[in-house]
Amino acid sequence: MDIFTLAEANLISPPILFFVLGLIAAFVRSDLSIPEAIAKALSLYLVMAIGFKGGAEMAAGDLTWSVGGAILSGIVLSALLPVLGFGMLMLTTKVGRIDAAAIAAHYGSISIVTFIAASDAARFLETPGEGFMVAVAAAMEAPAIVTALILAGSAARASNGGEGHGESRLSVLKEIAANGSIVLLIGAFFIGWMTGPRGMEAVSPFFNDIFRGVLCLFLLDMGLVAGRGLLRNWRVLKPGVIGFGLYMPLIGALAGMGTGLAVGLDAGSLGLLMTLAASASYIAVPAALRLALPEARPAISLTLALGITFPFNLVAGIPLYFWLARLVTGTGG
Amino acid sequence: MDIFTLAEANLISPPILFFVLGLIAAFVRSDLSIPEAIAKALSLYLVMAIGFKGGAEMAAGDLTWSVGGAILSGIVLSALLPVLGFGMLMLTTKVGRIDAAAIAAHYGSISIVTFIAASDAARFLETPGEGFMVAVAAAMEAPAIVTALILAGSAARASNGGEGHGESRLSVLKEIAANGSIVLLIGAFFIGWMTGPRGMEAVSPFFNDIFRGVLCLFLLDMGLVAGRGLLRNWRVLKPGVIGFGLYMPLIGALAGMGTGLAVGLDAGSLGLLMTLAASASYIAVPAALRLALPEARPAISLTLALGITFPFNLVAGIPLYFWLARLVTGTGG
Amino acid sequence: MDIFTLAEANLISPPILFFVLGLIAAFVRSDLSIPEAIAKALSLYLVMAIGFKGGAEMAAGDLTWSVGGAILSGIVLSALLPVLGFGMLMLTTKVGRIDAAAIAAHYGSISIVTFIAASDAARFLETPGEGFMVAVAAAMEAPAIVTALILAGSAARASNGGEGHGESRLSVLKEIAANGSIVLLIGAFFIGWMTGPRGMEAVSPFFNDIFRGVLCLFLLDMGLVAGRGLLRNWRVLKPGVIGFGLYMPLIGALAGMGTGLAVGLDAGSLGLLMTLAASASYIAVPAALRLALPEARPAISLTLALGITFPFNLVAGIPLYFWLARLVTGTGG
Amino acid sequence: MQTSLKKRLEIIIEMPAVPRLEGVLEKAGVKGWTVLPAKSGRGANGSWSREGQITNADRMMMVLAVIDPAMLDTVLERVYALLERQIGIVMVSDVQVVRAERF
Amino acid sequence: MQTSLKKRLEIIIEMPAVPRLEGVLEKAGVKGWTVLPAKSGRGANGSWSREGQITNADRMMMVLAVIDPAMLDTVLERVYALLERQIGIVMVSDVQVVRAERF
Amino acid sequence: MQTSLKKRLEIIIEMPAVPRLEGVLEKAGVKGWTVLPAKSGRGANGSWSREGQITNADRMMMVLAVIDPAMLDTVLERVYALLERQIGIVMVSDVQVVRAERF
Ligand SMILES: Nc1ncnc2c1ncn2[C@@H]1O[C@H](COP(=O)(O)O)[C@@H](O)[C@H]1O
Ligand SMILES: Nc1ncnc2c1ncn2[C@@H]1O[C@H](COP(=O)(O)O)[C@@H](O)[C@H]1O
Ligand SMILES: Nc1ncnc2c1ncn2[C@@H]1O[C@H](COP(=O)(O)O)[C@@H](O)[C@H]1O
Ligand code: NA
Ligand code: NA
Ligand code: NA
Repeated sequence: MDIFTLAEANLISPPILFFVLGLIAAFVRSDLSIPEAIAKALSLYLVMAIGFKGGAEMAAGDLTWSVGGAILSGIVLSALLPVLGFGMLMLTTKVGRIDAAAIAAHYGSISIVTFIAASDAARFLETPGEGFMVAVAAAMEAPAIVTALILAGSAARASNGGEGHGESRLSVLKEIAANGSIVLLIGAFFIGWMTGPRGMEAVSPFFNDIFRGVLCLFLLDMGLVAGRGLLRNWRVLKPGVIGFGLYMPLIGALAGMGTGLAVGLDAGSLGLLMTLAASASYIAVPAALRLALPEARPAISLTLALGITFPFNLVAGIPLYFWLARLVTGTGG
Repeated sequence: MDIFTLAEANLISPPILFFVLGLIAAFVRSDLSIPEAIAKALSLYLVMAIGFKGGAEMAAGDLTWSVGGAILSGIVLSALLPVLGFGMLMLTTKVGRIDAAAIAAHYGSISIVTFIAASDAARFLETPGEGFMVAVAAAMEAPAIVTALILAGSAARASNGGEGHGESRLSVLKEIAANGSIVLLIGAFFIGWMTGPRGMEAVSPFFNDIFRGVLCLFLLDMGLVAGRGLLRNWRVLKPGVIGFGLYMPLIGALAGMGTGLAVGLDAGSLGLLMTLAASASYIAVPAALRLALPEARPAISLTLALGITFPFNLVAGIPLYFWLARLVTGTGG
Repeated sequence: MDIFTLAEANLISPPILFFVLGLIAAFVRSDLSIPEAIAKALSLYLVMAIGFKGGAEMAAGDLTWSVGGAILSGIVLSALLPVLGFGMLMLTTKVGRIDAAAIAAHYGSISIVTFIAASDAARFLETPGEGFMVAVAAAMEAPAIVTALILAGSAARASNGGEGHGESRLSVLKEIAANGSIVLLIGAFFIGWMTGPRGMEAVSPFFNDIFRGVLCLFLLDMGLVAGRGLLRNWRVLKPGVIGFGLYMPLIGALAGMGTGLAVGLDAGSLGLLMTLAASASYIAVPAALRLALPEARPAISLTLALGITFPFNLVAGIPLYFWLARLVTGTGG
Repeated sequence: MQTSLKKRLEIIIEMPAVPRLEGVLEKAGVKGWTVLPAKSGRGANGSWSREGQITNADRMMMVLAVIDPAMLDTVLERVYALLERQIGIVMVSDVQVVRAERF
Repeated sequence: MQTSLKKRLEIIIEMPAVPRLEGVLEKAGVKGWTVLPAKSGRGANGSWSREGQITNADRMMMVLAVIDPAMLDTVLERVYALLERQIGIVMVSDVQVVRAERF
Repeated sequence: MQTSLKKRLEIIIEMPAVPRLEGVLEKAGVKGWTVLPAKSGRGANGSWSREGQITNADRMMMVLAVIDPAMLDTVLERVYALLERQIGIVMVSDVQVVRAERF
């Protein structure tokens, strides 16, 4: 499959088209909107389903050393990518030290929604990836934040002090680890693993059959939210920052490709790791940073991650990463 | 199939019975209730599913001139029915000019929920109608409002003036066209059309298999809301107005039958067009009129459309319209 | 099947494991949470599905006298168990008269969620029980409250007096009978009965296929809510009261076994009746008691029913009751 | 702009008792009120939160009514008679409104 | 703690008109506001409730804006010009705030 | 009816910081508070809305606490120390309550 076939198959799939519909609806100022409770429930469902399926696949397959390698490579990526991102931002934009660290944290961490969309696309493109990639995704959420707090440096430390509301790095890590979507992802993964194929059979209509349809509804919502976020806050994004939101995913994906090849991932898993590295968090990290780094302006990082990088990855990045992953692993043309 | 068989098949179907259960629960003052966020999500799902299915059917069939004819006849119906409705109200009730125009707007426009229920019933009755009827439904939402604003006449124009909050007719039309349910209906229709049978296959468990079950839950909610609306506001409905809520659908259905026959619709599509013409809006039009015609009292038109006409169409109207449609098109016995 | 096989089959099923995940997430202070609107919708769906399925099974089977016997035995259990519970509480704990009556009302009535989980487990354990057990569940909701009001005695009556806000016992009964979950359960039961197998076929993907998956999500929520309730209010539960929350279900189950055997229930139905008798209400009764017995402190009874008895029944009680039910009815090994 | 002094009555009360409170307000002649949802809270009866809850027993609502000062005493007494037995609090403060005749 | 007197403007208004109200506030120079959802209510136009509703026509929202007393008259006049035609009420009361320069 | 003067403290604060604020209130000896959800808003940091959102980072909540006037200064200082670093505003106004001993 060449890259155009891949891109087309990705683009004219219902989930992506519903995302585009959401963007359009936002831009024509339609009042179409998904209630907050529903959006949250859809994301819980998707996280639960993806975790459970990953676990059930683990139970069906063999447990090999490559799992550990993949998880380790994810942690390294998450911990080191923020350094790169922070450097780029300080060099190429006028964003302040603290905001640069905050943005870098988002890009080192991962977007679980992008991962879910990539998993679906991977299945569609017939290179599904291994079940353990769910564990890799979970492992990549937190390390980036620690790095970012170190990068934020003295400014943050000073303000973390006084008045007794300061957060130690450990407590921030704890908070991230107890973040709802991570707990659910890991928990569902273990449940899928424990109950295996028999458990899966019992809940397959809910977790498998309707999955892609629910994803359509959810991506419609993400399109609406991304589009409205852009309309509302595009003024906070200077061109240099927008540029960062477009090339940083590519840098991340390439770094992911390198580490993924090093630990010997198959094409599907490699595509997923590249997507994870390329994606920017907008559930767990933004909330955690409001406590750990309250001086950072949330409008910049949220708008960038959700309004620029997420659509880019969804529409162009994912087919590109999977095409590259197939190419470098020598998977069928 | 004679009309009694049709009526019975409609009446003892789960969706209709859950609607009746909702009415009963409201009347016995049960505290049964569906959260607002859920009700909205259910309606979004149904609109999305019906649009997508219509589009996918379009992709499967041939594009003929009759599509254009059907859409045109829908626009004409929506634009002219309010004149008839307005005249009836001014002649037979004591409702004021502005309220009469507002009510007429509801009846010229369409109820997408009634359309969804009719589509389901049509499938049940084995005369499903064409996919393009979704486009007809979308086209019929707005024209009625323009007519109604003209009918409301000088009174409305005066109040639309001063203070700079006035709405030109064009901006009202824009607002209606950007109404969430219409954007979603049209968008899902095009997505279904673009992705065709292959796209449908991927999301069929979500958009097809569970559709009728979700409809049950939604109609339960509509029964509750219709029943409670009646209990709360029946005092604003004088007998003449209630009468209008019962015969206006029949007038609309007959007008729909005439235009539908003229453009050569099949039995199923004709039944759907009659239902559209017979139905009264209670999502898009009420909200738009609060801005375009704020002097109209919303309690009257909302209670009438949702408390009288919607139950009437659902329980008695739909089987009647489809029986008539089969009769006049000479469809099997 | 010996009790350990049963217990294991119950324990490593996805629904129970998701409940445990919810408990763990609450205890590690994760911010995982299901929006209120979603939790309510999930419970409505489950009640609707269980009622509908029960009714459809009734339509498929024969109507025998044992239905009446089962319903009667349920009413008797609900009316008399509170006397036992009240006595135990007055003897073994320091809880006041009014609080004891309130707690006893919860335990005489039933938890529809426990019933749903037990129905699912029963299917899993291949002793599904009869459709009419849904009617028994509905019949057992209210009687316990009347008994509890009598037990609360003069204290309650005095406060029910003055100021004209007093509630007669009849009006309390009416309120319970119009409680949303009961109306929905009974209504869906009759709809299932009326539409029978044909109706079921039309909505089976929604009411049957995805049922267990939805149950997983719902039990995750119940785990979260039960865990957080415990964390928040464990101080109000003295050891004697906690003990009551653990042995009262066993007493109830044994009483249920006796009456169930007397009216000749099969193993599955007997297991369900025992579960009903063992369960403690936390939807209908708590809300009704805030009006009928406002002096009772809701924190005690709610925390006990949801934080102690519900998890106990779910994890240990249900397999135990079904094992006993199979044993005493002499159902296969 | 011409404004006039009214009383703003705010009652935070457990949800099952809201219909009863509305009955009390109606009988006392209050012409309008608005019910606002609350999400969580803490008080003498412990803390509560709506997250994931399916029972209505364990939640508070805020009922806001703007009333004429002349009615305050009657309304307050009747509301308090109900509140005495239910969980909740009452607050009264001053507000200025336009269109005074509507309250 | 140093506090300063501001005016608390509360507007209960039907939802379809909220964007228009926000436009009015913005043009009048109001720097910030918060919109709170309401759940049900009663007034001269009858009673309403959000339970199960799918239309936005039939609901009220509460818009809360803390503004400088010097702006009150202008803001109130413009808001009232809008409110005159829509369903809703306006209340004004006194509040003390810290960080006075922000309002 | 016998009422007594209390202070009504209203804090509009970003959601991730609410638990921290509750900790501050508790340590300062505040006996009760209620958290009300907000739906959208506008301020110096731009505008926000909850429609369709899945992150809690981008939303405000309103925390309402009725406290004794004697506590006001201490509470206000501690709340302000937190608010200084988080997004949000604080308002104080007068209210009359019945059952004064409960606040
Ligand atoms: N001082 C207060 N300020 C604001 N809300 C309060 C206050 N006291 C109690 N509440 C609310 O009323 C509920 C019940 O109060 P209580 O009966 O004291 O437990 C609490 O959970 C809060 O939601
Ligand atoms: N006096 C009042 N106090 C509080 N809310 C009110 C009052 N009057 C009206 N409202 C609210 O405003 C809505 C519309 O009022 P009305 O136009 O009088 O029907 C009502 O449904 C209430 O939600
Ligand atoms: N003057 C105000 N009146 C009411 N709410 C405000 C005001 N200023 C700010 N807010 C709320 O506080 C949030 C954050 O304010 P800011 O930090 O100024 O962006 C806003 O989005 C509003 O929800
Ligand atoms: Na990343
Ligand atoms: Na019509
Ligand atoms: Na029981």
